[in-house]
Amino acid sequence: MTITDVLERGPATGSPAVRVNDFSINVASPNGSGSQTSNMVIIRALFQMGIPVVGKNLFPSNIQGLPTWYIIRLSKEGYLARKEGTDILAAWNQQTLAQDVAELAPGSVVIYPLDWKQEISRDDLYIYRMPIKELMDTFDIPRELKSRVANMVYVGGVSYLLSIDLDAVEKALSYELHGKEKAVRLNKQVVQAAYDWAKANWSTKIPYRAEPMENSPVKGKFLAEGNAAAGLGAAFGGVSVVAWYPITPSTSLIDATRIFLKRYRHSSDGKPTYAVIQAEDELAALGIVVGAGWAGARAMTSTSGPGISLMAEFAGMGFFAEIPAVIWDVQRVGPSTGLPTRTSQGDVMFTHYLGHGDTKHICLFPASPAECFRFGWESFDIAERFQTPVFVLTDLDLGMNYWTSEDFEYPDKPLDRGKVVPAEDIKKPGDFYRFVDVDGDGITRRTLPGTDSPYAAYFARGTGHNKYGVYSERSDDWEENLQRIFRKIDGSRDKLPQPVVSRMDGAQVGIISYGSNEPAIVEARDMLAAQGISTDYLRLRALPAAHSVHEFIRSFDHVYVVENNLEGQMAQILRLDVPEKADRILSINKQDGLPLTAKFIVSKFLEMEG
Amino acid sequence: MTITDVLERGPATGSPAVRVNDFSINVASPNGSGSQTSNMVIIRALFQMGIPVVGKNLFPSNIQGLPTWYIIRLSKEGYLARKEGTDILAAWNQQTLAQDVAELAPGSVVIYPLDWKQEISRDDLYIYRMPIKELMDTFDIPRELKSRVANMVYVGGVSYLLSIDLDAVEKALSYELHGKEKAVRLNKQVVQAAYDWAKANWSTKIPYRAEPMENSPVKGKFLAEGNAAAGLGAAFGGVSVVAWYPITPSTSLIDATRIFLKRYRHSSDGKPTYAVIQAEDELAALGIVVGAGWAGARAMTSTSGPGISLMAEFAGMGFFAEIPAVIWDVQRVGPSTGLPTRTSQGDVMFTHYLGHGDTKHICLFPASPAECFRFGWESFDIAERFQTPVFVLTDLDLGMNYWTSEDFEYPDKPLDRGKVVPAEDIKKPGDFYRFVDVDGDGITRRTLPGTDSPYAAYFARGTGHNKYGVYSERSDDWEENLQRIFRKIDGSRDKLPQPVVSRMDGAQVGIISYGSNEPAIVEARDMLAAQGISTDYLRLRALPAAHSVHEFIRSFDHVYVVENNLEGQMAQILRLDVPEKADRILSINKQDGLPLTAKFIVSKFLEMEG
Amino acid sequence: MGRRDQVNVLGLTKKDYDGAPSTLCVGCGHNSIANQIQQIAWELGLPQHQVIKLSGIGCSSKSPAYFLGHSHGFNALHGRMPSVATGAVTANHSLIAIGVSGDGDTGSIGMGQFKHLIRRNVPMVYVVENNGVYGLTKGQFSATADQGQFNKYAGGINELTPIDLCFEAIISGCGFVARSFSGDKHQVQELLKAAVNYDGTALIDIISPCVTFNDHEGSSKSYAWVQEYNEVINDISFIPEQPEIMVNYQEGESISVKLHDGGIVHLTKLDKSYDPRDREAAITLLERYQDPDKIVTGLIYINEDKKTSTQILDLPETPLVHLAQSDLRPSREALADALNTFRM
Amino acid sequence: MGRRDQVNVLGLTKKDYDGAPSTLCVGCGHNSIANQIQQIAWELGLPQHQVIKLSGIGCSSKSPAYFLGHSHGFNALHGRMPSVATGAVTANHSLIAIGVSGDGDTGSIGMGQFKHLIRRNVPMVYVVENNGVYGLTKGQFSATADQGQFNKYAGGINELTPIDLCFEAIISGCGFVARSFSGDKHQVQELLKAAVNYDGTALIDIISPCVTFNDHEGSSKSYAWVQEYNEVINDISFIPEQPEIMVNYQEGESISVKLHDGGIVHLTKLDKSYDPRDREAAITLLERYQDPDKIVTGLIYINEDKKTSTQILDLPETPLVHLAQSDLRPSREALADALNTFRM
Ligand SMILES: Cc1ncc(C[n+]2csc(CCOP(=O)(O)OP(=O)(O)O)c2C)c(N)n1
Ligand SMILES: Cc1ncc(C[n+]2csc(CCOP(=O)(O)OP(=O)(O)O)c2C)c(N)n1
Ligand code: SF4
Ligand code: SF4
Ligand SMILES: [Mg+2]
Ligand SMILES: [Mg+2]
Repeated sequence: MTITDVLERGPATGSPAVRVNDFSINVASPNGSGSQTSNMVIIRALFQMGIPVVGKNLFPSNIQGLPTWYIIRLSKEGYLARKEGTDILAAWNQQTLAQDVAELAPGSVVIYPLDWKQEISRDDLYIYRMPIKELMDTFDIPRELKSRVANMVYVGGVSYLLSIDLDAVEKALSYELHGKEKAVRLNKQVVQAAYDWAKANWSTKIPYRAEPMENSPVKGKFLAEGNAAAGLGAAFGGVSVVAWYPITPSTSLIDATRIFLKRYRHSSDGKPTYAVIQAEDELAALGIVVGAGWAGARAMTSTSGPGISLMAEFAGMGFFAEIPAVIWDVQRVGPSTGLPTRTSQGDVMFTHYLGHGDTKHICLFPASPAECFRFGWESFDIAERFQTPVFVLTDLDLGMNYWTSEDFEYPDKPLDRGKVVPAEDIKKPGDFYRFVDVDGDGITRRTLPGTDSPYAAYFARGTGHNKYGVYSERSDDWEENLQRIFRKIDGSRDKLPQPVVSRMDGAQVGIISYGSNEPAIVEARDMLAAQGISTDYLRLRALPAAHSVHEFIRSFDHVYVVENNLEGQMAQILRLDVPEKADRILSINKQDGLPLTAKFIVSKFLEMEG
Repeated sequence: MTITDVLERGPATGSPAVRVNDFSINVASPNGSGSQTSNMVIIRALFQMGIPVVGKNLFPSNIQGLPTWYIIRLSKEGYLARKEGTDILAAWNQQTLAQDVAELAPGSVVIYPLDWKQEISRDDLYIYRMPIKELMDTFDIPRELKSRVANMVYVGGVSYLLSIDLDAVEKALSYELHGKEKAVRLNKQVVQAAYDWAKANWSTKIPYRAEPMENSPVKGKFLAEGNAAAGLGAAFGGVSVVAWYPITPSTSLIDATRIFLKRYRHSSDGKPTYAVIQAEDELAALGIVVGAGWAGARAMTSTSGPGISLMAEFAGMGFFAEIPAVIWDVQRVGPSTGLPTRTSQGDVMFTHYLGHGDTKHICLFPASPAECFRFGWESFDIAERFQTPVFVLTDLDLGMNYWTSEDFEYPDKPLDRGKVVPAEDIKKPGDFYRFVDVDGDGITRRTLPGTDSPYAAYFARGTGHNKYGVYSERSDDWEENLQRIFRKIDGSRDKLPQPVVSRMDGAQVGIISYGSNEPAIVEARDMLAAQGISTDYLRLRALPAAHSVHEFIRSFDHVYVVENNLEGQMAQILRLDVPEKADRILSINKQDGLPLTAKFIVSKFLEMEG
Repeated sequence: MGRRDQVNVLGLTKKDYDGAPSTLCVGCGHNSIANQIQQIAWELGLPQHQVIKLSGIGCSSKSPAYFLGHSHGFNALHGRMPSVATGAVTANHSLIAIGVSGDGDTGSIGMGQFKHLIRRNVPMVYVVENNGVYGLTKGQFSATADQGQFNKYAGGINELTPIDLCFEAIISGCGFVARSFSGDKHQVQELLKAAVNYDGTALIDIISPCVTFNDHEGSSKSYAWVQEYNEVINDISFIPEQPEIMVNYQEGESISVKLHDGGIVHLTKLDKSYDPRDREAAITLLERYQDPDKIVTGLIYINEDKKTSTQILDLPETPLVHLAQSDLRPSREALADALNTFRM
Repeated sequence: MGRRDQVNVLGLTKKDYDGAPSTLCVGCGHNSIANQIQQIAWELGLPQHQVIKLSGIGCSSKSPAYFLGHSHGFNALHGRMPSVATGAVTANHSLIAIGVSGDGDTGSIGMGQFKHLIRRNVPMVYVVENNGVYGLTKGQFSATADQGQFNKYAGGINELTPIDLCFEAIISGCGFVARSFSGDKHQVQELLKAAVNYDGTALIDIISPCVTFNDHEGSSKSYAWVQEYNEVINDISFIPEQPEIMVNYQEGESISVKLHDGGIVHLTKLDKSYDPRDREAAITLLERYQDPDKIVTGLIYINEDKKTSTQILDLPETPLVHLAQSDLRPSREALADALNTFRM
């Protein structure tokens, strides 16, 4: 075996046709090694070239050392769901090398450090090796930076192999390093050196290529995490009290909220027009939000599964005492602490009914960063209009991964504060009663503490009360009150974000889904269409479900509800909504911590269609 | 108006036929006035006479002063559900007198103090007055006892009017006052004096009479609260760690547990074979139970709605980490703090799915004191057999009211500790893995801390793990593990307390219910049968529902699920179980804080049958 | 108390500060405290619409319904008043917040929220109506029950270390720590007045006997016991306004502490060596009064220099709830700018 | 440390006490603490099957996985280790319970359970690996972060009063209160040994720097800072067994405290006037060490006379989990008797 053999080796099977802008790169690295910057540089460089691209970060629940995989999919057709399988593996984690390589399909490419002793025995792969230490030694890099910058070596290698534009890489670097010139220069040098080294030492060509796209479907778009978009949305929604407790994968939503609030939300005297409070736990976080909402602020919190469990009591109180609140649930895998760094849609049912006794919450399901932004502000309008806690259910995949996004639309309506009665309207006793259903829509009027009228005050409470807001244990008061609240919630169906329906000619079957499954469904429908199967697709955006969702279900012999949980939770809720179709509402679902793939959906669909 | 007019007045309408052992007495009094003893004396005296009788205590969420109604129903046929309407009102609460009287049907009887100025203007009632002060002044009663003993005045009045046997009253008094002779004598004297006074001053006869029953259906039976029975059951179930936090209406369950443990559960050295810990809150209560269950104790807690909300996180962990635990939920009206002293079945759905992520708990639904006793011990067998938290859902009505009960059966099987592996069986690595499904039933083996083998230890956790109990973030491990847990829970269906079915010839329709609705259903079915409508009745005793429940549903065109909550929660769960019948599973439900009545069920039934 | 028709600065009678009729037991200490709150609100001329009353769950937590009927109230969840108060005060710091809790509500289920509210120094009056038991659930021991106490409703003797809420508060950084006794109306009133005028969390732990479940002989939370063992550390009076800022910290027999609003707390020392501005002294005092038969009441600690949550959060003078749409929704340009941050 | 093949009383090497390989950051203080636990378990010859390891959630709470691989472990919920430990120890008081928590886990979400565990005096070692931040969620301030601390991950400066867990423990009645530093292996080890042998809740609050998020210059929880400002109050050594009960409480330079198991804690005083058996002194000490640049480590308070939860509950010698069916299920006659109580 010559030195060239060691540096580079092609598969024994001969080389297949070249795939342009349609393959996956998997970077395996240990957590905390700083590889995230390198991965972002690759993805941003590709995006810069006009190639639709998406990255899924599979990171561990730990700070340093455990395996991380960052999977980048290029799709010239613009399919941006997760896809199973890796075509190019940058194997930067010695611990998982063997397993990562074992999982590759024949014809895949592996790049890994020459510094390691391990050899790869498979002869059906393209194998490239790069000398990290040797390359790094040519630079004068401070010791503490070395290991981070070393990750730029695979950026250079991958760029060379795929012909990624180095100018695009530089732009990406500059963005990722916030334009810090020195850092950009240093990193760029390493990428360049690695690129040059690869060019000099590798000769085989691989059948994968990244090519700039002229009429790019991502033109004018940008990459964004749902959590950042949500935070921005909240800032534009006029949130003024944020209370939270750290938890993955929700933390970055609050981080973004704080950043955008700091940037855009100061009063004329330069003071912040908001407060962000890190609570001692999730019970307190929602308690603060409920207190602030009662006092008249737009208040929100964000959490994930365990926090939702802890918020149950306050959620029920908010529902029953009719206090506006916005709660984001960036879902991760449960039950229990579960998999904190894996994605899921497993809280749908629990959250919809959160709280003991008869309870039913309004839930919103954003499916893109743009929708995270929109629901970021609109959730407050909904919460104040319906005087109730509103849950926005997103997930780790949408929240923490980078999705391609169009521009967010500026709010198309002013803040809706709902039925708040000002002091001027309350001149005498009887001008205001908290729970009298004046308008017949179940939504009663409220006052805020501080309203300067002796008849404005009422007592907020989680105990039984009559329509005048007076404590009551009477059966008729209880029934009247709770039934009205349910009428209010039920009445919201057609006033919440309405479903988005996409039809195909001659569709005989309907697909219903929600949230982050969107890209996989789009792709799956195209795959089915390619097989001659037309489908109509309804994307649900809120619970309680609009009547049009029921109509959609009734209009088909059967529908499939696609979702990322074990029990088919949304399917269950819809079965209860449309009982006469309950056995024709079928579940395509899975819960393994990863975003759904089109392939899974298609194969399940075909299997179930029989 | 002569003095006689004031003391006694009959209705203007003339007197109807006498009703024997088939009417209701309502004692209205202020809370904390000690009337509970008097009421219990009446009910026990009637019971002593062989009359089937039941009392529903409608008490306020306060300690002193707010209105309380104690409604005693006599039913010679043995119908012991709540019945709407009062025939005899002992109006001992000045505050509610007017309203209480206003609600009476013509021909009803009112007894109220002569000491009050209020006159009753209705002329369609029997009205009797009694001079409390005058009567009490004839006794030398310590000041602090006076107001309590004064309640015995209406006992005397009612006894006279209905011809209640004064020996029975004395027996009842003796029981209620724990045989304390002096107290019994004193109270008896007051009853007697009131009785004598009534005899001397009243002449009109009312059309209601209590008569001793020879072949009494309650012969050999006794009166018991479900909570007391449950506590006794726990003591016989070998509970060794009880952790709890006070909450109405669950507190008396723990009180009873402590009393019976103290009485029957000492080791040979005279030490208690149990520990009862008053926790700082419900989170800690379930945490203690989970810790004790993990360590191998039979551990339980008891709570009500708000506590269930607070237990969500630990419930999910117990489910996922597979730790036996028993949680009683003595339901009261929610959402939120709701009506703490009113009954409900409103936690069914929330508790069944308690915890974020996909979760499904085993729930038991006792319908009588005897079943509270049985589930009191059997719940531990189930929890240990299936290694999971078991929720026993009862309610205020069954828990805190006195129900007629037959003898409780001694446990018919020894303690079932489930698959606990002893040290002897673990000699070498591989002899024990915590989550390997050796038997294929989804139930894996466990060891207890302290097991003297180096290979016995495992790590309990709420995070992802593989079948060897090792922390894992792998998708396949997660799926395998959680699917197995659901297989385990699903596999319990036919091994939990099975439904009780009662059939009638020619029944075309099925009724499903559970828990404390039992007496109302029994009565409703008889009422329907009297109208020529036969029904079959299935009483569900556990979730997940047995296959025979599904069969029952499928065997009818449609079934009615009768329950005490707003959203028809059990109906919803069954709709998900039997989707093809979802629109034929109809709800007869109501939630106003009171136990359901047969009349309500019948009228709803007839209305829905059309 | 004032005659029935006497009016305060706002022209209101004390009756105008009435709440709903109490549903607590006759003789319950909590009723007296509710009356004192009503009294000082009237005396100080607090505008009721500017007051919020917050509580958890328990007999004590019911009491806000029984005073200041024209103030907004929030009867929250068991043990969770602190978080609700934090939210409300953050949303509108111009409100005068009065929280009422019980020893179970604060010391058992609410311990975490209590400690963290104090750490944040949320400006509010925090009254604990402390009776050593759970009144509303019928007499179980709470976490403040003294060791060795017997209570038949609680089923025996308490063997656990009691929680001293003043001690808890002071080590969590509370700048106004007082203990009182519902039977001492004057002290309760003056402490309340000072607390209302104090800028920060003002804790008043008031021993408030439960006549139904914990007023028997031998109960260290009974009227008789407290009357017997109560040692008043200082005699407090609050002077609402002082035209000139001319305060003499006359050491010796008395101490005056000027509050940020201009009011002055005047303390006549009963224990000559005790200075409630000295935290170490306060802590030592509390440590020396750990026995049930050593009950110290009065203003135990005061420190006006602590930053409040309002200051820490740097809130604008206009309360958050009164900000206009223009303050709450950034411009279209701002959105464009934000979107640019996403673009390379 | 001992040679690799050296064996303890049970004939086991230190390696036999290994747990799984650590997944914490290289240099994390928590790793060192895990090693010390392993070390003393080996030295004391603890039977691993008799040890239970409990924790909440956090980097710190992961550490029980990294020592004593043959002991049962319970990685509970965030902030809820105390309740799980209470249950487990109540169920089986023959186990040696070692709890490991973090400052977020104990001081923030877990404050209530922490305080109430201590009130109950559940016999166990309670180690807090205190780094002033939430490590696992990437560097937010925890409740023990000192005032004025800067941390970029937490987004700025902490303005809140820190929670002092030793102070919290002592006023809740803890009978074994110690502070240490993960960098002081000897002190950690000796405190752990004493704690394992102490009958009651033994709290050791160990400053354990987070190298990833809170080890920068100026951080009062950094290695450098603690090394600079650490004042060791006493030099502790634990003497496992003492054939005769012949202890001289030689006052002066050193103090010996005999533990109920026969072991002796020997303290060489570094501050001559300080006696850790004096609660008031301990409290004053803690009060005087409230500044970030005043860090006191050592055994701060010890009191062997407190009743443990096991004693309070009057548990039988046979642990509850080992009781036989005959002890757990009363007889048929008992049921008949019970039913009679229902009958008139
Ligand atoms: C989550 C929850 N748990 C339990 C209860 C039941 N509960 C109501 S009041 C109370 C105790 C109140 O004690 P305390 O705060 O001392 O008030 P007091 O009645 O003595 O004034 C309890 C346990 C509840 N309402 N909510
Ligand atoms: C209920 C709940 N809320 C939030 C989290 C997220 N979380 C995990 S660890 C942690 C903080 C841990 O901090 P600390 O206890 O100080 O441990 P460290 O990592 O610093 O050792 C948080 C907030 C969680 N797991 N559960
Ligand atoms: S029970 Fe006790 S605390 Fe409750 S109202 Fe009555 S006296 Fe007061
Ligand atoms: S993040 Fe900090 S606390 Fe967590 S393992 Fe790393 S150094 Fe330790
Ligand atoms: Mg109390
Ligand atoms: Mg920490």
